[in-house]
Amino acid sequence: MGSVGAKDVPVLMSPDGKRIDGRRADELRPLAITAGALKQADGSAFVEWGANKVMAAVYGPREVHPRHLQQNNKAIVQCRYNMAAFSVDERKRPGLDRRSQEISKVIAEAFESVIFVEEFPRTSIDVYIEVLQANAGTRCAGLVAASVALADAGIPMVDLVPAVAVGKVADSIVLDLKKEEDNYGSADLPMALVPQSGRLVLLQMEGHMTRDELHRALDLGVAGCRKIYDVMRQALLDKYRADGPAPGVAA
Amino acid sequence: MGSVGAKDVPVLMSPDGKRIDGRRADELRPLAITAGALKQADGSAFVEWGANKVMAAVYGPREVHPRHLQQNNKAIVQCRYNMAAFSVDERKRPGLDRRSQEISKVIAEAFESVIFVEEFPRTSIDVYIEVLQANAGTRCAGLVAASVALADAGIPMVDLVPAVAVGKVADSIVLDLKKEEDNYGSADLPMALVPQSGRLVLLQMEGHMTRDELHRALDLGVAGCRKIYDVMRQALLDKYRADGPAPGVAA
Amino acid sequence: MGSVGAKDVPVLMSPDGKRIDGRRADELRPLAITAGALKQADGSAFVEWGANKVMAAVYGPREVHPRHLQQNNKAIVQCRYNMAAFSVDERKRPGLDRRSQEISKVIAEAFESVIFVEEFPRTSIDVYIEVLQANAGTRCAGLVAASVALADAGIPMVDLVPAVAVGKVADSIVLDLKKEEDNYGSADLPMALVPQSGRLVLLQMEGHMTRDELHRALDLGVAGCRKIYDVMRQALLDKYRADGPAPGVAA
Amino acid sequence: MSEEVAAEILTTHILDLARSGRRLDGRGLDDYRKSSVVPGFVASADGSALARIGETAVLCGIKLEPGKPYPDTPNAGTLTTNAELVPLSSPMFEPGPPHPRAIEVSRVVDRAIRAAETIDLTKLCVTSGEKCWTCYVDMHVLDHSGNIIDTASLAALGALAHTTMPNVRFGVAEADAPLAIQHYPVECTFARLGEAIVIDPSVEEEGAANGRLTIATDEAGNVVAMQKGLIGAFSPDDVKSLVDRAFRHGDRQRRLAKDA
Amino acid sequence: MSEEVAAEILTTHILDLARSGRRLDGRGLDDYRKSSVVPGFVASADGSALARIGETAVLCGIKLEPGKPYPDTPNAGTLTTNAELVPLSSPMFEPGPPHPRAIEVSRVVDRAIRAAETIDLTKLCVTSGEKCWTCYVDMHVLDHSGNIIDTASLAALGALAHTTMPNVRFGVAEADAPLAIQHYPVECTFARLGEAIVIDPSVEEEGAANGRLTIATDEAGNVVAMQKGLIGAFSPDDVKSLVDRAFRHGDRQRRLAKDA
Amino acid sequence: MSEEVAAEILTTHILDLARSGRRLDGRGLDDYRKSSVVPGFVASADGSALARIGETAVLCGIKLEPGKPYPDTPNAGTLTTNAELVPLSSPMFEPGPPHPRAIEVSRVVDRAIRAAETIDLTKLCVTSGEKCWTCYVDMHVLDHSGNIIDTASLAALGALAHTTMPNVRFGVAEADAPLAIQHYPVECTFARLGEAIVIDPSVEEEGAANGRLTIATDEAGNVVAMQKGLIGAFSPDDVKSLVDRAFRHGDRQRRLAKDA
Repeated sequence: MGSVGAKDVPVLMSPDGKRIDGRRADELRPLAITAGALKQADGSAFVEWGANKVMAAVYGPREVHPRHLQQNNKAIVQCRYNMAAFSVDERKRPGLDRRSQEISKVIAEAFESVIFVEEFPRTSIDVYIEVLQANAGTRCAGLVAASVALADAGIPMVDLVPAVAVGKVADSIVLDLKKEEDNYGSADLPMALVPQSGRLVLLQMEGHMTRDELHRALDLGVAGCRKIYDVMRQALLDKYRADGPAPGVAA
Repeated sequence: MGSVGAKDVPVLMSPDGKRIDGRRADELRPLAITAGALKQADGSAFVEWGANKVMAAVYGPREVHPRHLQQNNKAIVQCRYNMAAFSVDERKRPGLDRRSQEISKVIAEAFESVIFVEEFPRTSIDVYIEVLQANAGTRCAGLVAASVALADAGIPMVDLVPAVAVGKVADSIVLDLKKEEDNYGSADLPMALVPQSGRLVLLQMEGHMTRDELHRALDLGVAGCRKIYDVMRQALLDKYRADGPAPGVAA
Repeated sequence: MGSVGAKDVPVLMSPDGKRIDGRRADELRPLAITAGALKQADGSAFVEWGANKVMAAVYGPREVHPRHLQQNNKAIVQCRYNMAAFSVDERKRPGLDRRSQEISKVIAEAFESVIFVEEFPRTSIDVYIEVLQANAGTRCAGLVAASVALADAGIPMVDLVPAVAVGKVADSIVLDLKKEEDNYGSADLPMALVPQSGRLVLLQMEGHMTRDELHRALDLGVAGCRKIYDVMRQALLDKYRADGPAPGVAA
Repeated sequence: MSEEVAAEILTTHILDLARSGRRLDGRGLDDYRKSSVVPGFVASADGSALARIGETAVLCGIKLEPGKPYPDTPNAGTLTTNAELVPLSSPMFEPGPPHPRAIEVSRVVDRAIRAAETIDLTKLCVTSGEKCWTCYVDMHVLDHSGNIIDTASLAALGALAHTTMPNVRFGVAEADAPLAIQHYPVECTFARLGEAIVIDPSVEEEGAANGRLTIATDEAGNVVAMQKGLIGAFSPDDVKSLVDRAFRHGDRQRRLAKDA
Repeated sequence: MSEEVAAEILTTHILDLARSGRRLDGRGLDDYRKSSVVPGFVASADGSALARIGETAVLCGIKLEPGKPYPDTPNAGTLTTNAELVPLSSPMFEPGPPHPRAIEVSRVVDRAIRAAETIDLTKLCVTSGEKCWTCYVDMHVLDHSGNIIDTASLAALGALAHTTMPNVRFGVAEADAPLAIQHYPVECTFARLGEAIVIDPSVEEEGAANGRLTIATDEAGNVVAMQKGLIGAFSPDDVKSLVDRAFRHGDRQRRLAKDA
Repeated sequence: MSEEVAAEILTTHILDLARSGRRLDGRGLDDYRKSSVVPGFVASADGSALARIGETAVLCGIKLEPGKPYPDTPNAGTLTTNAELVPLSSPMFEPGPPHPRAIEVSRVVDRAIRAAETIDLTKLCVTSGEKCWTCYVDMHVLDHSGNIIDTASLAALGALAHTTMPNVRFGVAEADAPLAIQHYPVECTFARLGEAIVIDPSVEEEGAANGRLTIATDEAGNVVAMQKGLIGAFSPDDVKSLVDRAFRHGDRQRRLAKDA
């Protein structure tokens, strides 16, 4: 998206419909999820998705800080999406910039849409997402990691929440953008699905899409989310089945 | 005041005693006040005064935030005087600078001197002033707007509080400085009067004035305040009489 | 310590074992302590130590701010070590930098190790240290001042806490570094002693010391602390004996 | 009656009304409130507009100042968008550092302006890699009676469409010139009330809503930005039908900013 | 007895005393406390002074550093005034970002210094539009027993009057030189206690006051700055008579800073 | 059972165990937990390592960027060390500005790196007084199960030892080159539990401790940094014997970072 006045734009789509990394338009990058990756957190997950590495942890339900945010009839969901200083090409100053604050807000709203918050009045469910290595799609990777972490923490929810970005690259609608596609493509549409209801709890978009392109993008994204859902379920199954190797950062 | 080492100083006073915009020494700039200019606020007013445009709103008496400021025997008056980024020549970074914080403090103290705060223990009366377009005298314009907004909100007060700045320009004592007079003049003396008691609840001064000049400046300011007082009363009358056009920003 | 890539390094040790200011290796700089130097504080002390000037004040036991830090079974000790903007060669921006925050933390921990905090549950004992003129060893000077201020405030403690830095300069282990020795020396080891128990409640070190050098440094520092202890006791005696000249900044 | 109980009763009432196709202020589900744009409201800005949608009012001021291009876009000027949800405008807003809500408003408006290529940023480059214009879009919310995003976006578009580049003041050219607008993006916001979805929600409806969706369209038939907000969800079919509604309402709102 | 009740009783007592022309510390209504200025208190500063009024103590340090003139005053150096009301100095002050009270002190002192043209800022210009001295006036409150403004102002004046420009250190000239002082502004603060108005209020009197007025005068017979503070009011006639009192006390205080 | 009571019972139990030379997790008083270093964990950094001590995990990333030398060290590059104790890693950590605890971790690691002359900062100078490399050492705590300082320090050393200078990206030289490491400082932390002193405390032991001491040693037999922390005290004899223990454990930990 940031290509106005830029210097060199790479070829994003080959004549035979292959993308810059050889994928087809509807193909996901490799996705690996480890549930229960941390010891201290109540629930956690580590996601490697393409060249993204994202850790998520969940604490709660627990006391609300700061106190005045407490609600008498339900739990609140607080989210902090943060990027490590070294996760991007140019070192990022520590702390939440405006982009991170916006993403934290929409992710918190997405989860509050599926968690049974009424069961835990006067508490907070805190979702922490740390992006350790970034390569486009980190908000979706963070949401996927956090969703598995919530399940790992035993937080009752309507369903797991898979997420993926769809984009427009050289006039094609493609699934799961990587960095070059995101930088030089002409649209980016991240979404998060509740498979059980078929509804979207996160939806953003920036770029140019006609009515028809948008329809196709939504359909492609929903299909992508259903594939991701299977990986998420399997990660939790693996964890429950084996209670296997001691929890810890996958190395 | 900021003229040390400056480049070009304009002629501020013509030989026949006319000021840079043609006014006499004791003449006010045009002043228009709309009471009840906003829908959400408990009370509000919009002031156009010369080339100043200032909006004020009042909320309260209401719960005190932050809580530890609450007083058991009276309401507290909190004021936030803020300048919009685009209200001045060079864009101002959003947020309160030191000048705005000082002005907020003296305006809050001015109002707490006339509001019957004992009637509303453990509450806050919040006064918000937004300077949208600035041309010298914004603290007085803000005070006038806020005073009408307080009355519009039905807050019991000793009296309305008119305010105006007196200055010294080319050795003359003049009423109601405009920007060039403020920048290149040699004294600025803003004041706010309680007409009922004849006492000043705001008084600041910077520049050079002899004892005698100061006496004349005080008298000129008090007379100016009394004229402004009439415009303020009329604005409230207009509002009460007609409950007329739906409240909203005067456009 | 900050000498990597520096321009001119002074001679720190003469052939006959004299230091840059003529002191022997185990000699302290002149130290003068005034207990009760301030009127408003519950306890206070002013320390002139070499070219350091440091003021300390103690308030409490009193209510805890912010409230959520309160502990039900003991007092908390809060410390704020701050340097005045003009206390160093290049003007320091007001406010606590990271170094000041670290020093505040280790000093608070040092005092909480000797104060009978269990006697004052749900309160705070607040220790403020203002460095007015700095010339190496300010954390030790601040600790000494604050310790006398705590005694002046009548806070029950195991003992007074003398403190001093030992360093390594031109391969010698020396007591009580001054600025040039600190800047161009090869090790700095500040410590604070509880004379009654013979234990250290503050200990930091940076530089290069062999096992043997470190042993000598610890012994030299403990001996130095015992000398400083005598000056501290005398300052309090002087205060109690005379209740003499009205409290106030030594001028 | 406690505040929470009052709010809950109002929510129930609004949802009941929506179920039968009605709204608290008498509008139909697809009725947009009366809107207006007053350009040139602030003389101290290089461009400005006061936009109103119903009783919601946002003042936007544009400032152009010399700056330096970003290293990765040496031939483009820069754009900085900021929204101030000042406590004057609503009992819900508190003084302090920018709330995530304010950040969201500014970022959503910023995305629409940027994605629609509203202004040609390369025209704001003065000397490649050295000097460019920085265009500040400052939105000041004055009265928050619901749907800030659309109102702020309308104010921003109205202000940009009436901006003069201060070439003379900064010695960039011999005469000032209007800032050229390439495209006119318009945001259109919807709120879900139960199974009904209303356009241009009032502040009371936002409080009762289970989901908000903003769709920005341009005059050429593109969707240029979207943002789902609040707790709640939309099906892909919901989104598709709302896109059609956003296109239908876009032209009217666009004209307000353009022809003001 | 609660803190509030104790404070109320003290206020009543102070007002009763004032009604009969007396004060808590035995002074008459127009008695200024004993004041002193110790210049050169801090060797690390380019100029410094410790001022005391009664038991109130403020230490001011001056630092001169190379800087850049403001674009609109290319031939003048710059002046930055800051007051730190550190929690060491009073149980009323808390750690944290500058409180409006601290900002007020620094701005009131700054206004007097600037308006009186205490130093000739054009003399702090090194190269027009390029290089100048920035003069930092940092006031550190050590003991707040009332009337910080006058004490801080006295410390600042004393420090400025004993400042050496560090020309050599920064390679500006071959020798250091004293900073030249043109005028000597002195702040004089009054507090209203009922209908009585006392000079140089103690901290207890400030707590009981209904209105505070500070008047800064120079040695040539000008009022150069004023600031009304606290909740309360003064009539124009009050102000006129306080101006006369401020002039009467100014010379003595001025001499403390000048001749220290 | 309240949290405080539970904590007190745990503390009593830990101290009881320590008295008889035992620990909660079965270790002996001088047993260090199993440690590991995975270099190159993050491809976006110029160097990185994930260090684990028991279940404590810290990820460190190194970034090298062009900067300007400090005026007083014109021939040296600069080093900036930062530790983020993100709330993901422990229920004890809260969002917000850096806590003194995080500042202490970064400063203690920084001191060891600097004092040991781990890297030769003069090699990071590109043009004297003009241009140098800034080396950012960012430590991100992922799982806090005790002894963050040692783990963070191990991650930092492992990352520095596997760092490539991005000469090509910034046009400094024709080829990238490994960052040269001169010395390998290792931190070793102890906790006092009553009169026993254990190495490498777990998070539960840190909660029960009366005093913590960190000693950093290099491979040449020097102590390069120390830090006493927490409430508690150590005798000089304690310190001397802990220095010996730190040397004994240093080489093993050093090899982890070096040979990873």
